[in-house]
Amino acid sequence: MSQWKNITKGFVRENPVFVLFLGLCPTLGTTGSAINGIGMGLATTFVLVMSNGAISLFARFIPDKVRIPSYIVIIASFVTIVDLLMKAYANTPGPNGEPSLYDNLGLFIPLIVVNCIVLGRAEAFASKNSVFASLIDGLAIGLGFTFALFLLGSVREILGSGSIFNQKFIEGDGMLVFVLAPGAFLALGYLIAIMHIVKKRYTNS
Amino acid sequence: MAKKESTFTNMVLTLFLVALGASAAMGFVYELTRDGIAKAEAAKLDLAIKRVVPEFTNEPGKEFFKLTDTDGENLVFYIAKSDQDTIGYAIETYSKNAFGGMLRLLVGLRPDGTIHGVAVLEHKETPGLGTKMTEEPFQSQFPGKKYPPEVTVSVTKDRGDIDAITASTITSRAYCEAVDKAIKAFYSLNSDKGGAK
Amino acid sequence: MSSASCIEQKGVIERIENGQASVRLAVFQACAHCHSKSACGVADESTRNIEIALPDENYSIGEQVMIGMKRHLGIRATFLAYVFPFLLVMIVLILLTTLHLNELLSGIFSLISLVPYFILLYLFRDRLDRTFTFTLRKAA
Amino acid sequence: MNETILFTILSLSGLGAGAAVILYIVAQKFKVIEDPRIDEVEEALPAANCGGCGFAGCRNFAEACVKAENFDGLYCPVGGNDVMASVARILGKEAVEQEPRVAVLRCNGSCEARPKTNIYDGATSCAVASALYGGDTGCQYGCLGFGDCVEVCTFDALSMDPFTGLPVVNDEKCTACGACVKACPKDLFELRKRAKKDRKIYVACRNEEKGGIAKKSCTVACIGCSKCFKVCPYEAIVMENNLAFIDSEKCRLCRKCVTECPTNSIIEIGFPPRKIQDKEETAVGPEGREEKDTNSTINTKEE
Amino acid sequence: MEYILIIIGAVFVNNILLSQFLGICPFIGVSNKVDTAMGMAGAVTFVMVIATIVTYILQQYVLEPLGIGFMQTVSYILVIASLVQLVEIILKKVSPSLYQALGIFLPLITTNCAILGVALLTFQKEFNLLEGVVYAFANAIGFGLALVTFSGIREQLELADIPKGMKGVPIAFIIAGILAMAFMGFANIV
Amino acid sequence: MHLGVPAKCLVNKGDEVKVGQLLASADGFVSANIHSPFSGTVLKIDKALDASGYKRDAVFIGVKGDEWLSTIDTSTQLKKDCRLDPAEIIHRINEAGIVGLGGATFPSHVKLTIPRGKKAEYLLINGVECEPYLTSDHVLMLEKGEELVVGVSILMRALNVEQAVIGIENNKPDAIAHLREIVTGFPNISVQALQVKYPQGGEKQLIKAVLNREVPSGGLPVDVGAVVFNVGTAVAVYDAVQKNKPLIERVVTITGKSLTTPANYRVRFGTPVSALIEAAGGLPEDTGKVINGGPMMGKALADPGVPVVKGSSGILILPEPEAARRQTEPCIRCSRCVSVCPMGLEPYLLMVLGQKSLHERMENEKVMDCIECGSCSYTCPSSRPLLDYIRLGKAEVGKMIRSRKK
Amino acid sequence: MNKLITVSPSPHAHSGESVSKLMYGVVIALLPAMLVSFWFFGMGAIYVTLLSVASCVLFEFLIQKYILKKEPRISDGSAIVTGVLLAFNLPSSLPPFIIIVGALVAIGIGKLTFGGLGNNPFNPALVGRVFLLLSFPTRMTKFPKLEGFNTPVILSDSNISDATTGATPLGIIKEGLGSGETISSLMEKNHLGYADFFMGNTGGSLGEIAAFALILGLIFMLARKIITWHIPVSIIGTVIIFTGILFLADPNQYADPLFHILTGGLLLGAIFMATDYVTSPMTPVGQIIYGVGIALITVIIRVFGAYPEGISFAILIMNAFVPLINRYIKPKRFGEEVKNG
Ligand SMILES: Cc1cc2nc3c(=O)[nH]c(=O)nc-3n(C[C@H](O)[C@H](O)[C@H](O)COP(=O)(O)O)c2cc1C
Ligand SMILES: Cc1cc2nc3c(=O)[nH]c(=O)nc-3n(C[C@H](O)[C@H](O)[C@H](O)COP(=O)(O)O)c2cc1C
Ligand SMILES: Cc1cc2nc3c(=O)[nH]c(=O)nc-3n(C[C@H](O)[C@H](O)[C@H](O)COP(=O)(O)O)c2cc1C
Ligand SMILES: Cc1cc2nc3c(=O)[nH]c(=O)nc-3n(C[C@H](O)[C@H](O)[C@H](O)CO)c2cc1C
Ligand code: SF4
Ligand code: SF4
Ligand code: SF4
Ligand code: SF4
Ligand code: FES
Repeated sequence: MSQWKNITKGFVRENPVFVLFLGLCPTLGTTGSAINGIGMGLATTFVLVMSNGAISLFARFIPDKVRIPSYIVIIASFVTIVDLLMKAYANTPGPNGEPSLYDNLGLFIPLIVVNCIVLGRAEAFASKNSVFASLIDGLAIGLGFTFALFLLGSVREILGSGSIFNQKFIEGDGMLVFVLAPGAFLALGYLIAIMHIVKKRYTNS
Repeated sequence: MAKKESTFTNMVLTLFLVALGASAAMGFVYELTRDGIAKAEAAKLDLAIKRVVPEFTNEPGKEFFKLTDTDGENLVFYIAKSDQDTIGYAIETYSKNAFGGMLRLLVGLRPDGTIHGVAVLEHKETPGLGTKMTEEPFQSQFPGKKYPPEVTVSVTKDRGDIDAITASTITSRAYCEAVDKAIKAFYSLNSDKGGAK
Repeated sequence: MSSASCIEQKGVIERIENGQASVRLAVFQACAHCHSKSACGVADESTRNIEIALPDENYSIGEQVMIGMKRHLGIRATFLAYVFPFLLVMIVLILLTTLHLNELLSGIFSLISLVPYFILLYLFRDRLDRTFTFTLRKAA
Repeated sequence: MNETILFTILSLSGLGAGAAVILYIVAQKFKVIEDPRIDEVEEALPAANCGGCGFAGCRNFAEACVKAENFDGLYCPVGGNDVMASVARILGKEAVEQEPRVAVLRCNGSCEARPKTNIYDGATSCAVASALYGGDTGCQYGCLGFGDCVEVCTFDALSMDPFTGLPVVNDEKCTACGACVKACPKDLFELRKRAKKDRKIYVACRNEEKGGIAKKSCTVACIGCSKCFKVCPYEAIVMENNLAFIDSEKCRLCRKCVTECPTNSIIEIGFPPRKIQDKEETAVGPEGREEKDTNSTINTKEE
Repeated sequence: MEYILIIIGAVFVNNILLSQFLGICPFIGVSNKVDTAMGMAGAVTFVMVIATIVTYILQQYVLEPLGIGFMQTVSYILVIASLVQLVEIILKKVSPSLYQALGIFLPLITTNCAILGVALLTFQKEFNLLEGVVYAFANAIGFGLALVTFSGIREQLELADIPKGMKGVPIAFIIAGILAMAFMGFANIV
Repeated sequence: MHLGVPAKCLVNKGDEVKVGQLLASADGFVSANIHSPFSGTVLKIDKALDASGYKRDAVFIGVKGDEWLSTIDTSTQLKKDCRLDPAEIIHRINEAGIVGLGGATFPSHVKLTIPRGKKAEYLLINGVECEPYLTSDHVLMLEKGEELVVGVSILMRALNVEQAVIGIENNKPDAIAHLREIVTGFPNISVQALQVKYPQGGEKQLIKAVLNREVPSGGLPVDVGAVVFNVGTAVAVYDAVQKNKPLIERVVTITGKSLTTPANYRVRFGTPVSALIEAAGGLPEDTGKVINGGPMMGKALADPGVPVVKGSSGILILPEPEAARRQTEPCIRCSRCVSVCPMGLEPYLLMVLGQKSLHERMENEKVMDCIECGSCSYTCPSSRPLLDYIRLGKAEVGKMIRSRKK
Repeated sequence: MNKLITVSPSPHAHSGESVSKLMYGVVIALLPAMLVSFWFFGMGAIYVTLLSVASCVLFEFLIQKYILKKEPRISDGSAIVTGVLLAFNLPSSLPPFIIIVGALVAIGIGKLTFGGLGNNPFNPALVGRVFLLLSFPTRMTKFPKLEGFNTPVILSDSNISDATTGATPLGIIKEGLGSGETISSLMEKNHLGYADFFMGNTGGSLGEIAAFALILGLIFMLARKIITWHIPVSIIGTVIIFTGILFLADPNQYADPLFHILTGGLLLGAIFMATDYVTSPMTPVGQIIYGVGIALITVIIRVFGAYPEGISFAILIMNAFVPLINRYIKPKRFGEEVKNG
């Protein structure tokens, strides 16, 4: 029961994007479509879970002063691993030569390193908790992040190209801005505002 | 939880060890994925080549040469062969004048200079607008056309015979420019070699 | 001191040693307002201390104070610490590459050119100490 | 071993060691690291950033708590004793209990009791009006009714009663942060000790005029007659400037003074109705109205 | 001319913040003071340029020859992190008063995506050293430009009555969105 | 009754007083004496409502007859000559309790005592009277032109200046002509016609208009070598120095659209405003506002029973619809207030800063330079109460500055 | 005396100017251009204008009332101005859905997100317009041929065809230069003439076609003292100088200054949109800097960018700089420089 609560916390209560405002660069950069959002989210989740686990395992042995660099090295290794794995296995272009998932996420995979969420959880949670709790925490936050990216990606895809998961459901094109850079900002801005109201309702009741 | 005291030795040592472990892991995964990555890259290229030239039996991804143009950029020629006959060239070409800057195409030419197919390798065009260049009505204008050396591939607005994508003349122009570059390179090469068949 | 053209930061007196106080400033990270500031960032430093002479005796450890500085001094500091060295590196690099030095060397030399710059700053540190002065007052 | 792996390990370890050296030097140079307990304390605080504690924000207060030897003078009025206790737990210090307090409005000059003598037509701000003149009624001490206090209350504990024209404190929401005390240019708010069931007895008037003049401008004004002063068995009432003041620390809520006041300017709230209903004792809200929310507007007119 | 195109491209057309989405955290987080934003811009310029030079050398003369290009991420981040700290130490050593003045004036520079991102982009775009440095510089200018105008707007909005739900981060994004729309006007200018 | 430290009361309940007798003596340098405007018995010393609706100390006198102190020369004959030395003049002015009658009621002897190291070059006499409706200075210039000019020459002597200029707005050609004629006998005094432009009568604006010098921010007129007095003050100086008559009365305009007989009266201080209104035909039915002063700078009175004081230059009765302000709307940043502000301030900004209590920023934005002319509020299309908040801010910033000095 | 008198701080007089008077003044100034658009575009123009104004006012009302939960204040007329100006920036062939989206964006995002009248840093009508331009590039760059009341009213995609659409002069030039022609040959071939630009006999958005009508509006607003000359004059002046230099450098590649001023939305922008109080600087010097900035960006986009027209982007970009301009360009404080020697 309580574990369940821990897992769900990332969705609304401690949603890294909507509530904590962490990892905003990848959030904006990779949400041109729902599927990209999910891809990035899962990649981050993987890094989060793994690094949380590893850090909670080693935290005891790491002196305070090199805490952060050590964490970074650990995180960066997992990022590199994800990067390599995706390059190998998520790199098939679509039938019409559409860019692969790896191509789409591009620059933002290495940038998971500086995604404050990962380091933030390492510092705030993994370094102080048991391995199991840290894994759960990583999963929760990661899924919350994925959820946020998915939500934003869907909104942008629906409004921007009138499709969802590449399935068109309206005639013609959508409002192009939403697939472009400005739309990312606008959509995220309003989503955060809405989520705040939702969260308020949620905590009030 | 008590903090671990930081001394010079334990700091350096820990970081060293962490780096050691991490790098070992990374190296390991790198080795593990090396083949996969190479394969994926090759497959990507292969797939593209397949779409622009007739059925081949060799490995064009490995049979290629480069041609440096006046801008200092490379045009890459992949040679497709069926048995020993050259049945086509897949030419990696580019234009810098697309809406989003760089546009890279793979233009497939049959040995006589007829376009067999064109595929987009890399672009930064606007989704839903410039990206229409990867779709049917526009794409299908190219296969089967043969441009003599003195004719420039261009859109109808520029007195050519390619219908531009609505509201994406810039992309269309860049696309034509890239195709044209490939064809011109092809002819220059062939004339060097003593003319095409 | 008048607040005109002056920036002030809140801090807490941490140590007092013969008329000198060490004041810890409270907010200084790029993510100053961020919720998880303590959990974020690669730099391990989330605070900064200012050494400053106390105007009188009436201060005690743990007291909240305002540290003030003329605004233009902040801009001058930014120039001395970042903008000038940046220009130096840039100029050296451009110079060396136009001389067709190889990239490794020009890169390294341009970085090394910072050394004399900082030595120069070091030599002028008394001047700097006189320029960059702060004021201290009790927090309202 | 594979060459790539070897290079990987060598270079990264080298880098790692290099970074460690730099960081070591950094660590030596900047010996200050923020006490992590500050964050914990901050977490425990209500995050209202209201300044009620006297610090600029919750974090500053948290720092002060961590720094301080003991909690003298450090108190978060919003969080109250509970929060202070948990802060104390984090820091392993002794919590200082403080009586919870609540804001009361020391004016009962509703529109009826205190008729307007002119119409104010400036910026709707008590501060502006007060700087201009004494106010739009005969009483220059009373509430101006433009709601500067409502504006500053971050806890939504204040609202203007459209009928009386006076602000109303919602006891449940008020955290005694004191923002309203600072905001009111007429200095009408007082933070009083919270008693059981939020009962309170206080003089709802600040008019320092002599009796006749005060009474003329406002029917419920304190006229400084000292009757309550004389009747109070606990010496909880002081007379100054023609005005009575009940000290909430000393008052034991015996309600003797309430009946004594000829102008009904002493207000009692939260008590059960009196058994023997005297004609003149009408200070309790009429017909058992919900008293909590209407406390300071309790109607005091004769029936 | 080529350099000018790189600069215009990075500042206006592909602004690092408004169209590349790098460095959003400081953009949102840096206090809403114009002075501070300008200081930040100066500092970021320096750090970006230095970081680009160092990572370029690292890439070209260490990682590539050793064939361990995949170590890019890890090594860049470590190098950049140490670099930022190193600059701080040097400054403090050189002139404590200067260092303190900066402390009052500027928020700390954290190694954010922008710096790492620019280093990675420099590599991806296959620039040579000078081009890379110019590119980094231009990105820093673009970052500074967006940051400063933005802080100006925020300073002004501080005095306005923003609807409650929009205050803070949401409004920041809306402004960024409109600014990004406006910057789309520069499309294809180079 | 005047700006500065309140005076100390000298009389007690039951005392008999005569017109011109000292009631309260100046307490400190920036302060002035108060003399009895009436003769009679002191009834009580108590608090009375003043124009601001707050209570101040006041002396209540039961009026009996009109018995003047014998030292006062009550004749109407013009006494031109004055050979006293400056110190003596200033002493007499101080004794007579003269304060500026231009509105600020600043004790005149203070202004006449030039701080060391500064030199006054010009004496400016403010006959601008730029607020609509008010005509007291105008009337005074026409009726007491000679006394005025003698007063000016006395002030010049006291200040030891060579040049005096009387500034009058173009819309009072008769006053300009009249005074031009009189000053022909005084080589160093000239009359300058000025553009009709509110707030031309502001001290700093007058100096700018006449001398083209700008008093620096936070500075005094002497900083640019000028000293400014109102025409009424100059006449009062004449009375004090030549006739030994203290300041006990002034010319007050009583006017208003619906008033039956608007007029100018010479009024003793302490006379209730309501009595004045009665004399002018009584309070009209449609009265919306009673203003002590002009429409731009005057103070609205909550109660017409308050007395006329040294600073009352006029009583203006505004009819109902004009009295009410329009509803405030959001600032549309039209910049009208900025372009109209004679001090080059940004009222729209100052108002928000004031509302948000950002006093330090207000100080940086030079709120203290505001002369409270009201042009900004007047011109704002959104009818924003700009000056209300600016004034509040000035008070707060003033407090801040004072506490900092300590 | 039973009637209570009023007390308020000074001043007790007011000029009588009001926000709604100013806004309706702008609407009046817009009338000539509106009539010209009706004349040339017929019913299409009328329906775009009406729909735009109606939806702007309606959204303003609904959002204020139900989302912000404030007293709705639509009587001040600012939403009407926004509505008219939004319509003026649209082609008369837009389907209703797009116009409504534009109004929603203009009022919802551009204005009320920031708290409504007076708080928005960006020009609402332009936010709406640029949003539409970026969202529906095809629809927003197709302009109906001028056929007066014979112009078909186009309400859906199906009845728009190339036969019914024309192009703007700027579009024609941009297009033509791209395929290597010269300005003069293009002007000739497409029968472009200055008299037509002046009278409105040319393709474009509703409000931008007739220079004379816009100039009438300018004169009215200057006479009524609704705006000052600084912004329009600095924009137009800078455009003349900048394009003049380019023109002198190569008359075949760069159009002459008069062409730049009369075509596209330059006058509309300079007179009505850059002058929006809320989003322009407070001091004359600041306004001139702002105007120069707008003009430079406009010309750069027109001449070097992908878009034929750039004034909307230019105004929005300079809007972003307004707070900085206001911060650094202060009015001259009285007594700032002590003049006497
Ligand atoms: C958001 C947006 C994205 C655009 N993307 C492209 C693009 O990818 N390719 C392109 O050629 N034009 C693009 N354009 C340019 C316009 O569609 C414009 O009409 C173009 O300059 C030429 O129009 P035409 O093809 O109708 O002549 C874009 C415009 C906008 C507003
Ligand atoms: C605190 C204070 C000190 C002043 N000191 C002098 C002074 O030393 N000399 C002088 O000529 N005027 C002095 N003044 C007078 C002012 O310059 C000015 O004449 C007075 O406030 C009346 O101005 P007004 O009626 O334009 O408002 C002083 C005013 C104040 C408020
Ligand atoms: C906005 C403003 C308008 C003023 N208008 C007049 C005026 O019309 N006539 C006048 O005598 N004083 C006017 N004053 C007062 C003068 O500034 C100045 O105080 C006075 O002339 C000094 O003379 P006094 O000390 O004799 O009063 C005005 C002040 C201000 C701030
Ligand atoms: C001279 C003038 C020009 C205006 N221009 C515009 C405009 O271009 N766009 C717009 O949405 N509103 C305009 N308005 C209306 C109004 O100021 C605008 O909606 C505000 O920006 C809303 O806060 C204008 C108003 C005036 C008085
Ligand atoms: S009523 Fe007053 S004391 Fe209570 S919470 Fe509100 S402002 Fe604070
Ligand atoms: S209590 Fe004070 S602040 Fe509140 S409305 Fe009354 S006068 Fe204003
Ligand atoms: S009242 Fe307004 S216009 Fe007059 S000086 Fe003050 S700010 Fe300027
Ligand atoms: S005159 Fe009024 S609306 Fe115009 S800028 Fe000033 S305060 Fe704002
Ligand atoms: S996620 Fe990019 S700067 Fe923080």
